[in-house]
Amino acid sequence: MEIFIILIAPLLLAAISPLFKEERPLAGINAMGHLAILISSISLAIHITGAGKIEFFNLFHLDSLSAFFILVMALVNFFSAAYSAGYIRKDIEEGFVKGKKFVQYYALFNLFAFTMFFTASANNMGMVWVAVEMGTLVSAFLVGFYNNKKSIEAAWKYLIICSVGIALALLGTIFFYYTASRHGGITSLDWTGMMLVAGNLDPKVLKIAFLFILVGYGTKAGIAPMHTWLPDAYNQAPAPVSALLSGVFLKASLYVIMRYTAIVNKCMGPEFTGKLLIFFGLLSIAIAAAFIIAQRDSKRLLGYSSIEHIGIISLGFGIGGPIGIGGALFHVFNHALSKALIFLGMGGITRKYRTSDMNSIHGALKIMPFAGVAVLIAAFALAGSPPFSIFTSEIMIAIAGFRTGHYMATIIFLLLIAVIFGAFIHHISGMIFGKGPENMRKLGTPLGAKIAVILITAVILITAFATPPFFNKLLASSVNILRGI
Amino acid sequence: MNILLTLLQTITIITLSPLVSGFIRKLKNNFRMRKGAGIFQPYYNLSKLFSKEEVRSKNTSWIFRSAPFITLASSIAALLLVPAVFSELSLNMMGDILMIMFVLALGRFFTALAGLDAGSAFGGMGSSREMFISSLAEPSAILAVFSVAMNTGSTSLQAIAGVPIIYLSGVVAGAALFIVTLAETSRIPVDNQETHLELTMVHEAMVLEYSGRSLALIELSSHIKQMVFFSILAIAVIPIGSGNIFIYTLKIVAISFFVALLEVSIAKMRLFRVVDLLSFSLILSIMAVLLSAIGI
Amino acid sequence: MVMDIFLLCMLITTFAMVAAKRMTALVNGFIGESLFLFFFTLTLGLRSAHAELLMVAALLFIIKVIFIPYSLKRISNKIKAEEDLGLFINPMVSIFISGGLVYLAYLFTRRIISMPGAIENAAFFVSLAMILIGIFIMVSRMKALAQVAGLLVIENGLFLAASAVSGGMPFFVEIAIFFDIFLCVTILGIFVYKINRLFTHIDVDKLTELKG
Amino acid sequence: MNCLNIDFSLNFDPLSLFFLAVILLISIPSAIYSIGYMRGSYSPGKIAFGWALTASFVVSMALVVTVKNAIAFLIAWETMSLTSYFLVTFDDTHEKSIRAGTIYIVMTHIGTAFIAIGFLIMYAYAGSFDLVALKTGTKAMPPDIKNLVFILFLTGFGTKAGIVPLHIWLPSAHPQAPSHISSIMSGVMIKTAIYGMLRFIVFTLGVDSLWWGNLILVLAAISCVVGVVYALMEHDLKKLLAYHSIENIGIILLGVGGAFVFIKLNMPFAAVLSLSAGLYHLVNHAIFKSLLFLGAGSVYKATGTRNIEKLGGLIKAMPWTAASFLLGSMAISAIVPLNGFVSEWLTLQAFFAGAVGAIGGYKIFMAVMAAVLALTGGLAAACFVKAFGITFLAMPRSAKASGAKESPLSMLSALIFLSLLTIVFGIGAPYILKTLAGVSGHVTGIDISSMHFTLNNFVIMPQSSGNNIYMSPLLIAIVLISVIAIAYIGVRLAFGKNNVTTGNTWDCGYYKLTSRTEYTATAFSKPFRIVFSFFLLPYKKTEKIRDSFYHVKSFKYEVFTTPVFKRYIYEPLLALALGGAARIKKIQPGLIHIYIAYILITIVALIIALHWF
Repeated sequence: MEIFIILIAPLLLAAISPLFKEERPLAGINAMGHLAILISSISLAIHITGAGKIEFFNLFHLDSLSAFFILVMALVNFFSAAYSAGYIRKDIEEGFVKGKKFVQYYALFNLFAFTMFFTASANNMGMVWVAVEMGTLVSAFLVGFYNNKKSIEAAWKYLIICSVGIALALLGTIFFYYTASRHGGITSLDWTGMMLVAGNLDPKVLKIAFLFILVGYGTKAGIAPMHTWLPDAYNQAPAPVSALLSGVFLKASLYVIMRYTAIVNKCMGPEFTGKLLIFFGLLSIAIAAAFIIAQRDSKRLLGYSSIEHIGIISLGFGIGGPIGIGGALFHVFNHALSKALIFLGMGGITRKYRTSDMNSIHGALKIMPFAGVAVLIAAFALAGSPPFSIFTSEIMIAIAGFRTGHYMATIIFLLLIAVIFGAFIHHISGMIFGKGPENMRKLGTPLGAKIAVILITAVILITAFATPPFFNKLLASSVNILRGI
Repeated sequence: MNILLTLLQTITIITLSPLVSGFIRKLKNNFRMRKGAGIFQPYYNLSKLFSKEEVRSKNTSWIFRSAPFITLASSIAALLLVPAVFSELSLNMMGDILMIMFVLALGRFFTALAGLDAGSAFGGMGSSREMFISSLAEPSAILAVFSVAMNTGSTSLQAIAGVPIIYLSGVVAGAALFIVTLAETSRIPVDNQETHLELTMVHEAMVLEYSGRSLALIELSSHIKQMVFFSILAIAVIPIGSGNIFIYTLKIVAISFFVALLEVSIAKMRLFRVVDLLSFSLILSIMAVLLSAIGI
Repeated sequence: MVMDIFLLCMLITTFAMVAAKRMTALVNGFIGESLFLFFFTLTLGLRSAHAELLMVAALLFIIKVIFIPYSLKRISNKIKAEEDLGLFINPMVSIFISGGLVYLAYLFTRRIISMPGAIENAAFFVSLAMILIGIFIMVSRMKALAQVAGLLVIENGLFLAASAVSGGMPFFVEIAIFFDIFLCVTILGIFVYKINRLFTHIDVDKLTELKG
Repeated sequence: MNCLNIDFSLNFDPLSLFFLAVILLISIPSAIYSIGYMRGSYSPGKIAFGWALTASFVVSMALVVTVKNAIAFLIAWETMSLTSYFLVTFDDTHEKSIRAGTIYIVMTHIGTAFIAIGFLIMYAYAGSFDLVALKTGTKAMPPDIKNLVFILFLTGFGTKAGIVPLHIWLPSAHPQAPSHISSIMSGVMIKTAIYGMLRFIVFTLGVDSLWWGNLILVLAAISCVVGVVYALMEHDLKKLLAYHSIENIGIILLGVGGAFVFIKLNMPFAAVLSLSAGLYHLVNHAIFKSLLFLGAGSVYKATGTRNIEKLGGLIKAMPWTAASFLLGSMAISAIVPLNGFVSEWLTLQAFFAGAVGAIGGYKIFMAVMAAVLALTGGLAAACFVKAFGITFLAMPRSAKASGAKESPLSMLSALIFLSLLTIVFGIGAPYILKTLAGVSGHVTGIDISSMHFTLNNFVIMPQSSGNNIYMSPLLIAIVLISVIAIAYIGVRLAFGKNNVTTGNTWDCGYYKLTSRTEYTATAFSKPFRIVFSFFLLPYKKTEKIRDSFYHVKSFKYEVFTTPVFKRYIYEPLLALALGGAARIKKIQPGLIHIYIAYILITIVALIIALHWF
């Protein structure tokens, strides 16, 4: 059973971390472990498209949707783990990380991975809440890993804002439980159970419950205006952790929102959640647009880009229909990969220049050719330009918008992403092109990073036009799950 | 048969074109109560220039050398397009009244380039002003031509000349074309052929560097070009009596008379007043198009 | 009747926390609030004869009435934080705003939720009020510890809501949530230490290095 | 993707074939040219990268004009923009290239967004992105929606085409690319926008209202004049050419817009003629603009500058380049018997057909459009007298110019090939017109079997009702050449061998005329600057350093024109966007309390507004 590997491997990796004295072997084992997890998750995905679902312990329930999110998480985890190896070593060499602090990093890294995998596979929504909260607590240490003023400030904001959010999410969960037990007649918080009795639930309560869920988990997912912690955390966390936050943490929170949305939609149709999700989606894109235009810090730029993409996903999800939801899910996948790619490049660049201020970074293509190219590709991919896969998912969402009659929302969406494209490319091209600093030495890229960059580029290029059949099936059945079919 | 007549006509007009210039000059002198040179003076000038030695700047290139021939060719080709008295289908097939504008542009283009070729400031200034004036004259010329052509439904000069009706629009267009003619043939108030004063020269400045044979060719093509414009005025604006040599001659004489009268009665304008004159011509031609649209 | 009184007392202690200007007062307010919450849960447990609820009540007493206030006070003493909480909004206005939030909670409860018994309705209303006021405390107080306290008020509210809903959530969920909150407070405490060490103060309103 | 099966199959109808032919006709010589152009200027790796980019650029353009699915079109379209962006920023250490590239990609992307919205609206009616389905599906579209789609397409494609006022990216982006890319961009890429308009507005959507054509005509007229006036003011050779691209797109659109109007006025002959004229000018512009850009590239490569005030006298050092540049200049100035002349004449004829056949105000409108075209032609001729004269004639104005050498064969061969094309497309006009009429008929859906455009295959005869209009570039060329020959031989026979003395340029007795006393491009364009001052808003800076009142030691004179569109449209817009963004940015002041308050406010507001959802 792949799922055991996926759940236990991170715990094991976390448990053995303190045994290591040197960083190098630990990083290697960590990366290998995550590769194993990735392979298992692919196998799980293939398995699930055949089996439909896996349930055990009365606690875990895995269907296509879970498998899909686990796949995305495992992908990002793997790239992040591989990238961490070089990144943390460099930190040790430069004295940012002293002594055995790297053990702490890897242990937290894996604990975080565990909580996220747990989130995607648990059936009980209460336990899901617990897992997300645990993930927040663990990652707070990762955000504050460098232990300097700024990173502690970021970590504090992250912790406090997410705690408020998660409290509201818990209230929403309580509401769900209330109506499930009162009107549905079940005394558990199992998602499957709630889906079964969804028709009997009280719409009035569901509405209010959904509000709290949306605001609560939305805080974690980085939906505006609750996104405020996100750019700070991106800015201060080590680059692999930023990649994890965007590729895993935000997606996990969205996953939870999606699960709840499915229940609400099954009870009272998609209008209510659709309107809310479209509203918050557009708001996120718009706010991200403004901040991207006025941005001066490269890592914060990426943070706002994540907010934008979260907005796009929730917009697609709110628009609904098979194409809309399919597009949103596909976008989850695409964004995770493209974001990972840009972090692979950008992390090295900001470290080389010892600043993330875009006004001080020029000519990265001259100094770090490979990283520069990676950032450039990723930037165009993120900005939604073909032939990269984000274009495909965005156009799917737009098509769905026009199909379901959300004309205004779609038009605003398309114009906003065009504006974001402009600002984003403007910022990135300023960093990548131009003359590099005079006395800076050219820096090569390690082979591992090169392979990762080429791999991701290939994937986002190919998936723009064709996806493997198991992936299609996975996506299609995930869409059906979310539509309650 | 007809083609021979037409060719003969063209050769005749080419031969007589300096005479028209001489005639105008003579008229002007008479108006000014002066004796002036005889009407054959342009011929004397040409023959003198043709046999004189040519002095050429060492800065020049083949553009400078070929420009006189190209200019001459463009003027003659334009003349061939004008069915002054006799008309011939195969020549008519070469092009219409719009074609005349395009063909003349060829000569102008090369003369202007030649003006720049020697590297003197005079030539450059002349080229600049020539292109300036001609480009601003272009819209009113086209509109006037359109107005005339709209009356007959064809831009073919043969067709236009073949409809012996005087339209009011034709007259107004004629006035506009007359102003264009003044501009294109370097007449007062736009330009002054008789002076070599730096501030006022346009055409003359452009060809200042020419001498001898080349200058003769340039002057000859100016005479021919003048005949092209006069003939267009004669046959297109007042399309009566086409095919009749005498009426045609009469019309040319009348136009020459007008030009001479105008030249002695007004002063040359400075360059940026010319714009006003050309705008006036433009307004006239727009009115002409308006009248044509109404059908009068 | 008794339970109504407990609820009322909880609301009053919450208001007392809003009005508090000093750390000690705030923590004492929290102790009061948690104590009444404990009483409330205990009564509920006794009445409905839920063994689980009794256990939860016991946990509540240990963690919220004893452990958390103690550690808060310890942290406060250890880092020698100033007693003053630093108010963005003065107590009078704060109380008015909190009153508004309570009214909102009341309206909301009446319109949306219809519990079987009056007591559950009231509990729900109070819990919502506490959550909103908790957030408000976090917004309006400058010190890091005050924000922790605000968070604790929210969590008390949540707990109340959970117990109002048919006698608490599934037991293991409840335990997990407890554990989580416990962990959360501990970690927040760690970060308060860190802030104090790096910045030599815990005025979170001065942590504005990251913006835009 | 499972829900988005993009159909990448290709479609070769006359319209596609025509554009494909234009693309190949220009791209291949440009590619050959680049062999010589890139050598020595870039490292081998960079050259390989350049080739890869150029190849994908050309392939994406070919896909743009051949795919038969709107989404595939969008993908090809964006790929085309993307590859050309990388080519614009090819000299990636130049601050200018990066800025130009950014403006380009941003504007073109926003344009693409408009196009995408247009497609999506059509999709909402057709239920498919297939071109055939779109054509049938949009028949049911209400007029209002059709108008909206038209505006979207016009804005989207207009941005790519460089219609004023959406043109500002063009003069900065085209010159910054390597010259063979400038040639492809100006020669072909902006034409794909015309393809888009024809394919999606005329062919698919169908011309629905009269005002569409009127709007296009007015915009085209503005583009013509604005483009050429800016070109006159420009002294950067490649930038000057880029402004001429705006002008020529205007001329092409005069033809296309005329076709729009004539279709609605129910004048099929004039419509076909007008569209053919537009297409003819399109291919002509492709030829001579590539030729000119390649020529400018040769000049740049030989001298290292694009500023014509620093050039001069190159005709002696680079005779072949000069000759081909001259042919290009003549072609673009509509000089007989080259190709530019034919298409302008045809456009004038189309307007004449309109002026004769239409009723009422349209007669005058058409005549005025013809006048605008005439003015444009005149100004373009003036501009190219300046461009060619100052660059190639007289004395070199700098050391760079005097040290120039003729380009290698690979570059020359492309230039000569394109020069020949300008002649072939001039002389062979009747054949080409017939072909283009076929394309126009296909696009507009008008049956052209009863229409005649030529006589005996060498005379153009745009005949709708026996009005005897003829034109033959071949005849006029024969006449011109024979007159020159006769004149030359005749003069030689009559007056003997020409007796030539070579001397200095006449200097009025001042003994030393140098290149510093030559007429400059600034001086050349001064009359135009003054006449168009209402639009150009010129201003000057003078700086005198004097010893005493009477003696001025040095005198510096600079003249500028105000970039009106940039200053009064784009800069305010940008300032608005940046200012707005900066203001919005203030909502995140770093204070955690405010952040928590946002959450509180959001949840409270949502609760209050619950009944709205």
